Amino acid sequence: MPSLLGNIFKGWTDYSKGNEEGGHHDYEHMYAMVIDLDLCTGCNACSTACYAENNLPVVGEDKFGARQAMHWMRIERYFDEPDVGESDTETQSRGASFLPMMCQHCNAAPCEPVCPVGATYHTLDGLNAQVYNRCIGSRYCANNCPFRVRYFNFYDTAESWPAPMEQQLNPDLSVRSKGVMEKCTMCIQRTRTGRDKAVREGRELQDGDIQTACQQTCPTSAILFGDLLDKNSAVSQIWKRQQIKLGTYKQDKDNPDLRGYRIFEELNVDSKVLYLERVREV
Amino acid sequence: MTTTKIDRRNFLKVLGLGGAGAALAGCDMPSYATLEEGEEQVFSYLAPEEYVIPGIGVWYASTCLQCPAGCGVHGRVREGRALKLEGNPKTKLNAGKLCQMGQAALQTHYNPDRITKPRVNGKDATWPEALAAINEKGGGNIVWLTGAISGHQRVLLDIHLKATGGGKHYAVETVNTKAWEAASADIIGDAHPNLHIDKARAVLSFNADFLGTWMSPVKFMTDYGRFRAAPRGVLTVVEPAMSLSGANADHWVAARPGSETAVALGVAHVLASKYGVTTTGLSVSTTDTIATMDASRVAALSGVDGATLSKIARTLVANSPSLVIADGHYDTAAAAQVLNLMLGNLGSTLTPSADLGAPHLTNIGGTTQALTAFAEDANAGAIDIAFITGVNPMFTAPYGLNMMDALDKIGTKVAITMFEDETTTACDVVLPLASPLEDWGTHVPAFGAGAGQIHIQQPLMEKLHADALGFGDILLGLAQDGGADGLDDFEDYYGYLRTAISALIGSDQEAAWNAVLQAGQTTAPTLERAFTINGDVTINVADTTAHGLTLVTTARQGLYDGRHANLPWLQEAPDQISKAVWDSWAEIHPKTATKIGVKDGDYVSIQSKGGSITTRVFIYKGVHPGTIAVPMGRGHSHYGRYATDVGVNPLNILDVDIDPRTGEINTDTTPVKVKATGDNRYLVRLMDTDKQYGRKLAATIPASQFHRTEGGA
Amino acid sequence: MVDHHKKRIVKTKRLLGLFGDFDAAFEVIADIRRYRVPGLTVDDVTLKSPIEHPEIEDVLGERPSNIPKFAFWGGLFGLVFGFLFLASAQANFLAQPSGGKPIITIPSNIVLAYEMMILFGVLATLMGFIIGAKLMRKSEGLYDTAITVDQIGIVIEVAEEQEHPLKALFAKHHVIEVHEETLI
Amino acid sequence: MADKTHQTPKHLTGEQVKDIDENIAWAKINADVLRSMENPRRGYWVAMFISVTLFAIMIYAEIFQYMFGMGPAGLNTSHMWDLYISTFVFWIGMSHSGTLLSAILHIVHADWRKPIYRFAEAMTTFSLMTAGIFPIIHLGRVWNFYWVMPYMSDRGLWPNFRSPLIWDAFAISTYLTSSILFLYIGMIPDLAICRDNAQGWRKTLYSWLSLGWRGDDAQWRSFRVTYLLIACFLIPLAVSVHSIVSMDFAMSIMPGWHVTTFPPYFVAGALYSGCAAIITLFILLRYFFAFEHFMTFPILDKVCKLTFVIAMVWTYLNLVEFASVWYGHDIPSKEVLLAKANGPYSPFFWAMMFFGSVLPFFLLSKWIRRNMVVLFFVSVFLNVGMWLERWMIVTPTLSLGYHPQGFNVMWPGWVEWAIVGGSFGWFGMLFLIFVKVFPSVSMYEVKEMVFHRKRIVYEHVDEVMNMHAGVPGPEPRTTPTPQNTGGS
Repeated sequence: MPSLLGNIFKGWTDYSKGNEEGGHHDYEHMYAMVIDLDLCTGCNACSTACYAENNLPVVGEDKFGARQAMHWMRIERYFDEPDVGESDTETQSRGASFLPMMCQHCNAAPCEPVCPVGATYHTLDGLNAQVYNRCIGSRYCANNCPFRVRYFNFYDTAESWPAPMEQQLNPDLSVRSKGVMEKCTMCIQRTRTGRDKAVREGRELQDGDIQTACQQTCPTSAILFGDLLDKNSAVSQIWKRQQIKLGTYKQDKDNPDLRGYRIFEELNVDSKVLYLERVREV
Repeated sequence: MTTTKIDRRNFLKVLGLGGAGAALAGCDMPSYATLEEGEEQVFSYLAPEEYVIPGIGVWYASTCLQCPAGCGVHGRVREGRALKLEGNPKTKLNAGKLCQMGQAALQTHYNPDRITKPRVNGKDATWPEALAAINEKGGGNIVWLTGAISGHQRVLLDIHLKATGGGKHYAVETVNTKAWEAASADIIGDAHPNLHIDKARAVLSFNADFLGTWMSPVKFMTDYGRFRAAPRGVLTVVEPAMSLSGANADHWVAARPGSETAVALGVAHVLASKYGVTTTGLSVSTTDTIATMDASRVAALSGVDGATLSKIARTLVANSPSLVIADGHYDTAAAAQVLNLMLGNLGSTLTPSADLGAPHLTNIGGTTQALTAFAEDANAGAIDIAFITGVNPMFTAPYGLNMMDALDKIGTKVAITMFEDETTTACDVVLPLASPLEDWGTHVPAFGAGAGQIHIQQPLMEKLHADALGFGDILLGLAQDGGADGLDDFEDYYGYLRTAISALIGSDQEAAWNAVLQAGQTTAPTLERAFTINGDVTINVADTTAHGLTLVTTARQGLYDGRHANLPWLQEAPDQISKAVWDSWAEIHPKTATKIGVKDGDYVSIQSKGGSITTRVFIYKGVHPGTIAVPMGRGHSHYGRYATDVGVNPLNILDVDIDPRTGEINTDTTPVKVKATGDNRYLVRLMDTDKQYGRKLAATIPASQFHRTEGGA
Repeated sequence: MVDHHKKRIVKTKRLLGLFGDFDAAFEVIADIRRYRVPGLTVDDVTLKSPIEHPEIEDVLGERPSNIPKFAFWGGLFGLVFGFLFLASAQANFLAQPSGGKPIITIPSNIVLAYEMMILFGVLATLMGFIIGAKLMRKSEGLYDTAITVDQIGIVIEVAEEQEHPLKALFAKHHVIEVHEETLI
Repeated sequence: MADKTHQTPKHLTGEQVKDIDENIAWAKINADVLRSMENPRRGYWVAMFISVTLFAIMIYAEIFQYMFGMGPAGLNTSHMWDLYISTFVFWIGMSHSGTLLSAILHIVHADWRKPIYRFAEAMTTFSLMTAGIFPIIHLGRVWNFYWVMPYMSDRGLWPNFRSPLIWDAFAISTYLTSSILFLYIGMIPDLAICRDNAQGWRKTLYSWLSLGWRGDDAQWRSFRVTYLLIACFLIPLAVSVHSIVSMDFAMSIMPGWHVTTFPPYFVAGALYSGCAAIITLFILLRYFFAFEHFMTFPILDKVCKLTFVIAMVWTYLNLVEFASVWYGHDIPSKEVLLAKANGPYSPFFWAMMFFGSVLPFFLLSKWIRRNMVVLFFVSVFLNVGMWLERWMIVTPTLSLGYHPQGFNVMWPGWVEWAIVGGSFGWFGMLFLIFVKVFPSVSMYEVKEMVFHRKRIVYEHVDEVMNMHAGVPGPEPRTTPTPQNTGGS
């Protein structure tokens, strides 16, 4: 009982910080991403790599049409460019805008507080994790996600892998069962493997040791993944250069021309994917 | 004839040994099935072979055969199963990167619809029966119908043909770069000049979807990444229907199909007249042609106005060095090379390629000319035995080639294939082919791999289907039985390949061989060469204004020319432009839509002289109003559970309109009648909106701002 | 209330008189208050009625009830226990921290403690009711179903000498029926 | 006086002015109510049949969903919630009137509640039982629903107390317990009546349930206190429950959900639908069990007027919500608001506005209030409106939201419709069984009602009562006439 009360006070003192004060965790890592929209060609390689790496089921035309597809990493395509004015009405003269969209691993994730069973929570890697075994499928998290990047197993997905296709399934992570929420994990199996490898080799984790599947395959290297706590990592360098800070919903940039921005920052979800604006000759 | 007599011995010899090297991938590891059924003695994990650690993935280098580019890959293997492909970071070609087609190679390998047994006249058979069936009718003229092919497979194939009477080898690729090669060869004396997009400050592309399907998309995309870095290059794309490259262009110009030549020459005209760019070496006729292409003429031909032309010209002049690439028509490519000459890009963004010291290994790029030739020869009854592999002429051939009759006239048609497709079903004998992840081979990328690079293909795991044979093994067997000399002491293709490579690298040490396998590549000696400029080139400017609405069949990275339609990942990967999945669509311009009176999701029937297809329209501003663009790839009648009866195939209704200079079949000159059928169904798409509704999602800034912060002009 | 009139006497019988209406019954009680029956005081009277008469208190005098105390302490317990319970659960379930929110979240715990206060308050009240109303226990035999219809019953325990005067008193006020049972 | 009641049955013609005929004999009250538990009209059995059928369909649909997952319900990545949640909110709302009205009216001594509060509270209880099904049914992994309960597990796992869904779990279980107790305690004296008049299994049942109630003065006293206390607990509880339900939405960040005025708005809506439901059931019971003597037009009038008032409150809060969104000028929220009005769901939105805000004015017509058939349908459509309201809260927001890629319109699949329809069957079944087994009119309180209404004041009895024990008082005057027997 004393330990119980002790924990109460501890929980009170140690963990009473909100995300504005950096959250309640003593983070070991703060994995984040940078996506350069000027480099993204919308070729889908990342998306397919994600299917291969994370055992994503293929649902077929009908379920896709019913919006029940399971693409953790999806490439959105827009034809308007509000920021540089409408392109002319005759032709799509400045091409299309592609947007790779996956879980933004928000530090103040709206999905986390609403889960009735705590199946989605923040890991010490700064990742927004989904515990498949704990999930009971209330789907509140997905409703509360402004990015619509949480995918629910509306059906049993076994028929997505007719023999011998099931042999391709990645044994490093599970195939999610019916009634469970799932989403981009920033290839948690790769981050764990990379960390263990570093430990085995008795060295510190280096920037670049860990590559997510999408980052690894992106032909134009538009996707960058790394640890924000590691001041020298390419990712934190770019965050610094772009003057984007965590724990705020209003960035004060002394140079307004910088390309870095976070989607839906104004919602104060504190997402950890930094997008670099697409550039066009106008 | 005796020469065609096939002795089973060699085949039975290699049967099962085909994947000898598969031991490398730990074929001792029992598969799940055997574990459960206990048929096989379970190998103890306590003392595994040193390269197989349970739970730890091992990476093996190999080569991707999903498209002719031939990128190097690393395959992750765990407990004897290939799980994931990644680009081989050691290769100069794709530097660790891979496109979605490469990622999906796993599903080619694990595909549930693979052919597991030989077939004779549609019935399962054993290898001896199948080989006997090939002998049955016999006949003199043996030919090969393949896709692009290179390396030692090509060598063996040539040997086999030579040994069996010197039959023809038709290398067919629907998506090819023949026009560019021909024009380049004629004008700068190098069919495969190295293109340095990363070094260019401005790229102008006519119909060449270098980010999607042209030559070596992954190579070009990696270059594109550097091209976009500060100082940022400017991309201009001129084409009738927006390709992936067009979607990433700073300036996308819609030209009437077939009129890109006019636009190119129009730009040349502006350069000459407005910017006073003079070029020595261009023949008088050429300069005259350019002189005639003033803005008004170009506008009349292509619908591209003078302002656009001068904007393009300005971009090219302001951002030097530039690079102009083109494909589709010889004339367009020629005009593009003329532009390169005028802009002085040779030596900076175009550099001469180096010939492989071993010319017999070089890549035979496929053409559609070969398809036409094959059809003609077959229709003439000149072919007795045709070995068909890696191509699907029944699917890709325009109606005009009467491919069905052509195949009927061939005595014995032997399909060496992994899947049952339209062509396979028309074949008499079907030989099960091992998947690229189970097979050995060497590949010489047609482009971009660097001087003398040879990519090694090695099995990543044991064969899934015991009866499937590697392509090299089959070739070897055929060549041996064809009586070719010097092959008899080779047990199987692995042995042959190892010897050949050892000769190539001048060492037969185990270590050296393993080094090659680990690198996934090796180099052959090369011969340097230089450009030989030939400015005397006649460029015909086609007038396609009379065509009316023209069908353009576009190729997309993904289903490509249809060979990948049976890969669920690629069927479900939304098309880059329309974001549609699992079905075909026809892209038309809003103006055309109102003219025809269709709205989004309406079905239209597209009627050419040779037939009609019915599909849904996708209306957007990314096509020229005179164009109806239907991506190729879908519409298979036999291609497994994922592709059969999904979408429509525009290739069959193309007119056989031959480009006089290259002999290629034009894919953008078929006039069609389009009318609404009245049906409407939701075209399944990733997203129903094209707008961002004021959200800051994919934000765009003007280049000037980019330059302020990150440098560049 | 003070009862210095009370004598030590042996109660031998229990009488139940049924009356047509409250007023008759109240008259009886009034007479008992006037000691029309020696040795009987109003405290010996148990009134059985089909409805709850608002003036029963006045007639029979204050008979205090503990139920409000039950309610109060129950509610208080619910509040305190509820909050401590939630806080300790959260403090010991560190996998839970999420969304940049503190571990022990006051707002949510206030809501939940509020609910638990009401829950325990209600349960305690019920307990108090069962105890206070002497429910769920074997009660004495004298009873008439007419009481649940429309008649008022007066139950009094009497000694022999009181029996007849009481019956007379009942009769005087038009008793409808008299049941009796012997105690010894 | 008795003749009057029996010769001119005003309770049938609708000219009745008094809430209840105070001359009705107490014995008759018992008789009528007890009879209702024996032989209802045929309509009762028809209703029962319909209910059971709907419920059976629901069972089938749920089994189907259990086997094949949530897909057949038509849900998708944008619409993770749909009819299940909106119908859950609807049933929670239904549950409010009963307890809340009963408790409030009890505290303010509005005795016209006495004949009707019993079934109203029953409705509360069963609506809650119905509502409670939905959060469970809509789970992707139904079989793990108990994980939301805060129980000690050897893995040290707890539910996430931050989640409004957990607040729901707490609030609903508390509310269910309390309202069942409220209903039950209020019923104990009646159970004693039943006990005294029943045979066979009913006798056993009622004997157990009545906990040996003897009508002692001590019991009555405790009863009064207890009943009052629980009523006091219930009022804040009822308010908290529905505001917590509204927090399922208000605590989210979704445009159109994240609205500060939701709690009062939901409470008003809850009272609204509850009152409408009371009217519906009032009419049904009055017909099924021939309760014309107790469920009278004047009482119905009062309920109708109350409903109208609450309807106006709801309308006001509804418009206030729109106004706050409009002037708040948050673009996504505004998009949702406009989409409600002219988007794909607009027909339902406008139907909701009509049924919710225009239809109540029909209640102002005395003719309608007197016309059972018309009033029945009016009350039903009021509730249809309230159901639509809940749907229009849940779905339009999800069909838009923040991210354009997620914009899409979705229509519920057959499974959802079957389960929603089945919930009405389940509710009807429980309710009909209840009114058959337990007295749906509070006999003892009707007696109290008539007793108080015709109380004859005996001034000198008061004197007597005011004396202290033992102090001699005046002689009693001559005996009064017995009154409980209704003069007969």
